[in-house]
Amino acid sequence: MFVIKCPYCGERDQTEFVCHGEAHIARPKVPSEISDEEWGSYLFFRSNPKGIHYERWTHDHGCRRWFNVVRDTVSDKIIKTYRMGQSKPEIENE
Amino acid sequence: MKYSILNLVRNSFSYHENWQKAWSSPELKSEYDVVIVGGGGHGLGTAYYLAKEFGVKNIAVFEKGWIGGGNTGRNTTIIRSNYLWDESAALYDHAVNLWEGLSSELNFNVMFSQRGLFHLAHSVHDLQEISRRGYSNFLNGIDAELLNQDQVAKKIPYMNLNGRYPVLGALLQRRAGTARHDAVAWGYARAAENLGVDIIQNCEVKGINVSNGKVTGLETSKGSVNVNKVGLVPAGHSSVLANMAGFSLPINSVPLQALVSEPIKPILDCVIMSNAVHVYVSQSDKGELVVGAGSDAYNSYSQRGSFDMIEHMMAPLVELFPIFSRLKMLRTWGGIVDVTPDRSPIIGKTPVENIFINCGWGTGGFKATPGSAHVFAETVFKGEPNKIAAPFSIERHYSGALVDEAAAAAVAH
Amino acid sequence: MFSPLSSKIAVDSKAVKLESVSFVGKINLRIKEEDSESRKIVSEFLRYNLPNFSGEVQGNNETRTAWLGPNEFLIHCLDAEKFNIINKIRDILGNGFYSVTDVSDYYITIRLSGEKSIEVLSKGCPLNFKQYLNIKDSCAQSYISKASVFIDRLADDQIFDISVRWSFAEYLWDWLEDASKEFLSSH
Amino acid sequence: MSNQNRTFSGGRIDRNKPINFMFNGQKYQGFEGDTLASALLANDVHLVGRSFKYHRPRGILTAGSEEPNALIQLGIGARTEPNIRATEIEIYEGLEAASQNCWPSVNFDIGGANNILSRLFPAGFYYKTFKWPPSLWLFYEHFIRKAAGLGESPKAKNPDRYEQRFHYCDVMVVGGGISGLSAALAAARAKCDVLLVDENSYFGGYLSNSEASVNGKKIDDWIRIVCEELESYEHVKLLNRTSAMGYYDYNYVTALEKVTNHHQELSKTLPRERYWRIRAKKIILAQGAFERPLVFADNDRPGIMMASAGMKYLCRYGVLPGKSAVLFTNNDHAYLSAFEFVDKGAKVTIIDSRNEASDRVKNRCKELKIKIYFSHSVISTFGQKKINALEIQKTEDKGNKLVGAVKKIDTDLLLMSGGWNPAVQLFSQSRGKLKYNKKINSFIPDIAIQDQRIVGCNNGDFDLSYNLENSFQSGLKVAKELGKDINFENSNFNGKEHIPFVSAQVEPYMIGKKGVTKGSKHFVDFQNDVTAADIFLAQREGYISVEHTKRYTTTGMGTDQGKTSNVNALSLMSHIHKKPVDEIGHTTFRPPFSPQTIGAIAGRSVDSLFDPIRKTSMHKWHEENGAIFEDVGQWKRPYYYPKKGEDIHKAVNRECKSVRKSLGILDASTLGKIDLQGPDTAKFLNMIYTNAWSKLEVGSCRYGLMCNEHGMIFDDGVTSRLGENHYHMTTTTGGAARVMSWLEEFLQTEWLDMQVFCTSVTEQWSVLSISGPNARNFLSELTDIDLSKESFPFMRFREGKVCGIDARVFRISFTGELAFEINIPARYGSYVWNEFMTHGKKYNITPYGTEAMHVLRAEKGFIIVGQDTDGSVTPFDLNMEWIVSKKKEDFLGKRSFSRSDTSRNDRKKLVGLLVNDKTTVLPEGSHIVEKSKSQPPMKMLGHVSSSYFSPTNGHPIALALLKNGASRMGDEVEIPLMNGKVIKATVTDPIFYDKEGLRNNE
Ligand SMILES: Cc1cc2nc3c(=O)[nH]c(=O)nc-3n(C[C@H](O)[C@H](O)[C@H](O)COP(=O)(O)OP(=O)(O)OC[C@H]3O[C@@H](n4cnc5c(N)ncnc54)[C@H](O)[C@@H]3O)c2cc1C
Ligand SMILES: NC(=O)c1ccc[n+]([C@@H]2O[C@H](COP(=O)([O-])OP(=O)(O)OC[C@H]3O[C@@H](n4cnc5c(N)ncnc54)[C@H](O)[C@@H]3O)[C@@H](O)[C@H]2O)c1
Ligand SMILES: Cc1cc2nc3c(=O)[nH]c(=O)nc-3n(C[C@H](O)[C@H](O)[C@H](O)COP(=O)(O)O)c2cc1C
Ligand SMILES: [Zn+2]
Repeated sequence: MFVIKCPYCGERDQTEFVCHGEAHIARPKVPSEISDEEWGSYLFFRSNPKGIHYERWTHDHGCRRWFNVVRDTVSDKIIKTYRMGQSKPEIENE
Repeated sequence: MKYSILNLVRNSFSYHENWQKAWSSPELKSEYDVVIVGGGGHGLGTAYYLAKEFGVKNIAVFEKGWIGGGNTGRNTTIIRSNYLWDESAALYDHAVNLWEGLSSELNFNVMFSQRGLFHLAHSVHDLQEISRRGYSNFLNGIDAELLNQDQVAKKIPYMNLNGRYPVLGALLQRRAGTARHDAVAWGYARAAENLGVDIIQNCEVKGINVSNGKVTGLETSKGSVNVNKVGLVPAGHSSVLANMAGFSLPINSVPLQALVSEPIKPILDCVIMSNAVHVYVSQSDKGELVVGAGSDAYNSYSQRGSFDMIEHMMAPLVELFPIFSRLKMLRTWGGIVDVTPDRSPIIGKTPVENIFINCGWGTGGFKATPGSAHVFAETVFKGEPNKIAAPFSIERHYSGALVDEAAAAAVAH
Repeated sequence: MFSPLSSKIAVDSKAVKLESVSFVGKINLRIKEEDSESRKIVSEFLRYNLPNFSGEVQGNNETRTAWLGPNEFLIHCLDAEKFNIINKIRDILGNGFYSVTDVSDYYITIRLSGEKSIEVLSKGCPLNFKQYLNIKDSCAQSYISKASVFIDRLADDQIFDISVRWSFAEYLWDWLEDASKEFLSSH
Repeated sequence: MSNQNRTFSGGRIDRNKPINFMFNGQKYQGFEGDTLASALLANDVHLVGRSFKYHRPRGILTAGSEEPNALIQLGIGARTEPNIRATEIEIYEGLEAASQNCWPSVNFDIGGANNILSRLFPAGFYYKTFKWPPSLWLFYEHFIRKAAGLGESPKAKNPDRYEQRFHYCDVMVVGGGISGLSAALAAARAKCDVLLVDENSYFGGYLSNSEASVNGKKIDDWIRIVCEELESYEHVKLLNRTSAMGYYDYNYVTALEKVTNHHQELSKTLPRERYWRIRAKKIILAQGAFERPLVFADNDRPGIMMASAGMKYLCRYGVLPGKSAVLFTNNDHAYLSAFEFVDKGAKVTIIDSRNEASDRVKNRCKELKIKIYFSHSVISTFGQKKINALEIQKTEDKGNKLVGAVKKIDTDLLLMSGGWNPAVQLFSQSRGKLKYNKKINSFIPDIAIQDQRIVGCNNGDFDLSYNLENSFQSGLKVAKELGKDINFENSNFNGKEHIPFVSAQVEPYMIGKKGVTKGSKHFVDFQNDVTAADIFLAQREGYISVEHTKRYTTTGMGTDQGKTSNVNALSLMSHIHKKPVDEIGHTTFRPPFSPQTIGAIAGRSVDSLFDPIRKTSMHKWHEENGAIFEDVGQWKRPYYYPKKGEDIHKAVNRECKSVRKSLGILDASTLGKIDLQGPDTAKFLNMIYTNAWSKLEVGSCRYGLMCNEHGMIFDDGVTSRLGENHYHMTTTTGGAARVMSWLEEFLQTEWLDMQVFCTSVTEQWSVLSISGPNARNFLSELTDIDLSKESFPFMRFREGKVCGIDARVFRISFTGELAFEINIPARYGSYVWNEFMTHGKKYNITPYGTEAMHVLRAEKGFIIVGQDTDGSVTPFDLNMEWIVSKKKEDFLGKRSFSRSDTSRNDRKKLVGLLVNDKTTVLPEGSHIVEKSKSQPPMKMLGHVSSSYFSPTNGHPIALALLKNGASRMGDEVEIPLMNGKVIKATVTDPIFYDKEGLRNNE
């Protein structure tokens, strides 16, 4: 059970949050112009890495904000949290 | 040596000193016709059927740890085939049919115990759901009985029918039940080895060599091998292996946990599943209650989840069975399950020629083990998906032809 | 007027006090984080600065405003004043981007106080009370058992106003009352 | 004779407070301070249970939480509890306990036959047999199951309470032995917030009640003084009877405190146990070590116990469990037990597997006239229900060969010691890595992953002075890391222990008379009856990985989780494979540390607090007026309101008819409501809903469908434009939270520039939906809003007073009748409802529930999301292309409609079904075939999603999703039922009433 640092509220228990899967998957700008494969990739295909993972969480029982988390999926250690709209930090696998 | 009561008695005279290895640990060869990556039930079973039904000779199963140590060794062992959609029903019922003869077929008792499974309905909506599924099972030739509250009460003593969410009825599949999970891996391994399959443990696949869009070899922790065909059956690690071959999957790997209570004398002789109260439970032959928890929403490869998932199981268990409150939780554990968007597996071809994949069984693939292995063996052998497997292609994620068991609200255990 | 706690009997002891707070005006106000102009206008109207960070509560004799999120506030006022304030805010902010919504009935408020109030809360609320809600005029959102809550600490003495959605109020009351049990009996 | 094994003095029991208890139906007496085990031993009861598989007589092996044998059924009736360790339970007046896993009694157990047949039951025997015929497995299994299990589950509801709490601290210390105390003391003096837990009722751990001393002070005095100092700090919390159970990420530890278990009278208000969820900045593990048994032939008889346990019974409880004892050891430290026993008047013989011991112990033995047999091994033991003799023989070749004469020794107690295993369970749970330490022949902590330190025996250190000092220093270091001032005196603790533990010789097993694999039983795991021969067999059969050996033999899988057995099993494997133990590895330690009460984890979330019951403000009225409720998520909604003598059908028919004829009223408060404000709201709605929203005028309402990005319907509802930039959205009851989060997701993550704010207002408003030809007449009498058709047409919204209360009124209809949805601030909801019921009498106002609502809407062919859709249905599947904008370039889900499968034209479509017999109401969920066969399988075309008797039409109606539905209008299809009947029906349009929609436009 993690301690997650909400970028707005500070360190809180994981149970106040909900995880929503991979981050930085932008919705295609003009969906009608892309192929079924590209659309399918956007909808369903995920990087699911063993190691550094960028993901989205919400502080449901708190400020209700969405934000990003960088976490190692092997150690489960949270490396960084940052607000929506901020650019993706480059973090190397250990 | 054949396993039988006679041989057991015979061997007892020699203090069981003459039993042979159930499977051995051969050296890695430099070349195989088919390599199955992943020594879980599905992988070992695939190798077994490839050898037995298709006569493939030079097969190896590569397992990065010990066989059966993945989800095969850590699941709540629920077996059923009462799925909603025709495609799933066909696949899982194929498996149940094979389960029924599996101990004999493998000459290894996998203790498939058809003690019946009850899906509880707690609301009008639940009743509609079990009725829809029950009717679909009925017409697919899968046994299904819709029970009302009184019938449930008679069949399951000690269950609290009038809690916060009263039990209004249940869908019963009598042919459903449980099996001894470890025995499935061991039984397939022993039977496969008897047919000449090399079972290579502590052999992690670390790279996949592809040339001209076609697989040529594998890099493993024990060295390199040349291969003709590869079947990937790595459960929680399916994305990792797909990445090695240069493609990606519609999969997230998440923790799923379970627990056992201390052993007690028989008190619950069927399997109970409840979506609304969020619990599933059965009692093992050894006497523990085997209880399943929910999966975490975050990706992880650590074979452990958040403890609140376990906590969230305990109040529902006590709600449904107030008599279990004083019992003790003995051990909790986790597995990594690879979850697809529609909670149905992926079986079939991949973008790389001669690499085939069987994954995405998520929280519910143990029950499919023999069926999955059987249809996948044919798929690998023929290079084309078997008829039952065909709807479970990767392509469905582009076409939209999902087999959406998740949407239909039947939890997938 | 009816509240889900209408029939509840207050708990009154030195260890734990539990009472239901009658309806007050509650207004949800949303203004973008970077919209300092609108924030200024509203601050001038309220006659104090809008709270700026998590846990902050500002107020005066007329209103009390708590931070709910980087662009979200909860204004408490006299029940009779709520529409005046809502209309006034609409007036001063005009057609811009903000939202102001009456949530006076959406939340029911339970007042918990007494020497053991933090212990009662700690039974079901994951907040670290050494770090959060540790001084008067601070607030936090979290959950208590199975209800999401907004907690406002009114005094250095342990007095907490816990706001919860109407339909969870009865559950939360029953839960708190049950949690208090061990502190009420004499032994 | 009672308490015949009690010494004259000594121990931490209160001899003035006798306590009566029952064991196996017999009355016994113990003293306050006793555990059940010590009290039984005091009364010379050694046989307490039967083993799991062979039903062998078993006694008491240890004196703590690691006990594998002495598991008993505690209490009776609803308070009975299986598998309780007699070594842990403190006795109280009236305690009743019984042996388990035996029938008819522990003394004469029929199951004991298994022992005689045991040759047939080696590890994994069941995999090799019972396979034929397959149909008989359930039969065999029945008997296997009966024989397995240990104690019995209670058969009644648990009457006790369990509490829980969260706790934060700077430093948590697990284990209150001298190491834990010392560490806690340092941290406490440095003003850290400290929590110290120990599973025992007392602090001091292993050394309490021993002859050790610190700085010249008796150890017990030192412990007392330290505890007093710790207790004097407000920032320190000491919890005894509290086991740390799980160690999770980010220093999260769960612990279970026994609050009233040890009392005779259970409190009504105090919980029985309290479950702690602890988050500590720093954790110090000071759990100590468990003594390791020796593996020799028949080492499981009652009367065979760990040397340290024997000593504990003697020193703490004043119980001399045997008068003529033998100590079997491989280390010096265990000699201490022998000295203590002799001191208390027992006769002791020592069998030492080594060829030497230190002069210190040898000299003392000489003084006490204790005979030592060096290089000897116990090769067999005797005694059915308690050990009465044993045989020893000299060994050679590192214990692998027996030489010389066999000597038989009469004895009534065999103490054994194979060395010590640090309690690495929690460390390992916290992802810490272990390494094998050759000095102590056990695993010790190596690399820590979390913010923690390990001190004392837990770390494999056994020197008292070192542990005192090092633990104190660890406490200081931790305090320093937390930024505390540690500028105070060092402890300068100087401890003295009689005979320190240095190291033990390793013998994976002691060779027995018949060797180790041939028939005699060298138990490795006492609880699961795993013998050394089983471990050999597993290796022979290829179950070579530790994990395979564990699962094949079940070693370490009992309720003690291998606390006494694991290391022995591993060194046996190391011996067999001739590989260092490090290379063998170890199995995974998993929570909990000790079995943990399920009820305590459930806490108070049981019974009425299991899950919130969400009620609307009118709930009381419904209750008082006989409503039957339906659970919709957490909400309770009136399902129907039966009048005297009515069943559901009669009531629903009446309710429906009243709506169609005059006036009905529905409590629709549970609908989700979201307030949307901001300049871009229309633009946002255009993306969220499938239809177009740009042209919706202020004061108007519109129905919308929401699809997910897969193009599948996931919610619907009416959204109204309240003002220029202000909208009011409604959602389904079950979908409210999901929709809110869906809206926020896109606003917060995708369209950050879009100027819209969403606020949930579900409970702000009570919603009274009135419906029927008299709705306008009725409402006009209670409102100042002009309700005339012209000024308040269908699909419009108005504000005004209703019954004097500010209200929002929406003219929308789900029944197909003239209808108004009146939104009232929740506090006035029940008031207005009551007013309506009073004023509505002349229109025969009829409250109707969700079932009537469903019938009424089905007559109109309106869908219910979640009933007529299931997450795999598009708007086109419901023939609702009219609601899918063709002009909008993009909206959520649009792109998916053109995928090959989603755009197929033979998809299932919503149709109506009319049964040909005009009477059968099809079961909802039943499936449709073209032509039925005598037997399944049959090819299905779709299913019945909604089905009712329609009171308006006077016959049943149904909605169905049917393959190729649109082209099957008028076709006959069949619905085979489970009872063998086949119902024929005709495919129709799904609208059964007022097709033109005139009535709601009235
Ligand atoms: C807690 C829990 C409860 C469950 N309950 C149920 C249930 O009740 N009923 C049910 O039907 N299903 C259940 N499941 C799901 C079920 O366990 C799985 O779907 C099923 O066991 C998958 O079998 P498998 O053989 O494909 O995978 P596994 O048994 O996981 O085998 C995959 C193997 O691949 C190996 N591998 C991975 N990467 C590599 C590599 N690079 N090189 C070599 N080898 C590799 C792994 O080590 C592993 O042994 C549950 C799962 C869990 C975790
Ligand atoms: N010579 C020996 O063989 C030997 C063996 C053991 C101890 N000792 C002596 O004891 C001294 C100190 O011992 P120590 O303090 O390191 O260990 P200890 O065994 O005295 O204390 C550890 C305490 O932790 C408790 N504990 C263990 N797991 C727990 C859990 N999960 N939750 C709550 N409590 C738990 C135990 O019940 C015990 O009371 C040593 O320095 C040594 O002198 C010697
Ligand atoms: C159906 C089932 C029953 C189990 N029963 C027990 C048991 O009785 N005792 C035990 O210690 N573990 C039991 N386990 C758990 C295993 O010990 C182990 O935790 C699990 O296989 C996962 O492996 P790991 O914990 O080594 O990672 C059981 C597991 C399963 C799947
Ligand atoms: Zn936050």
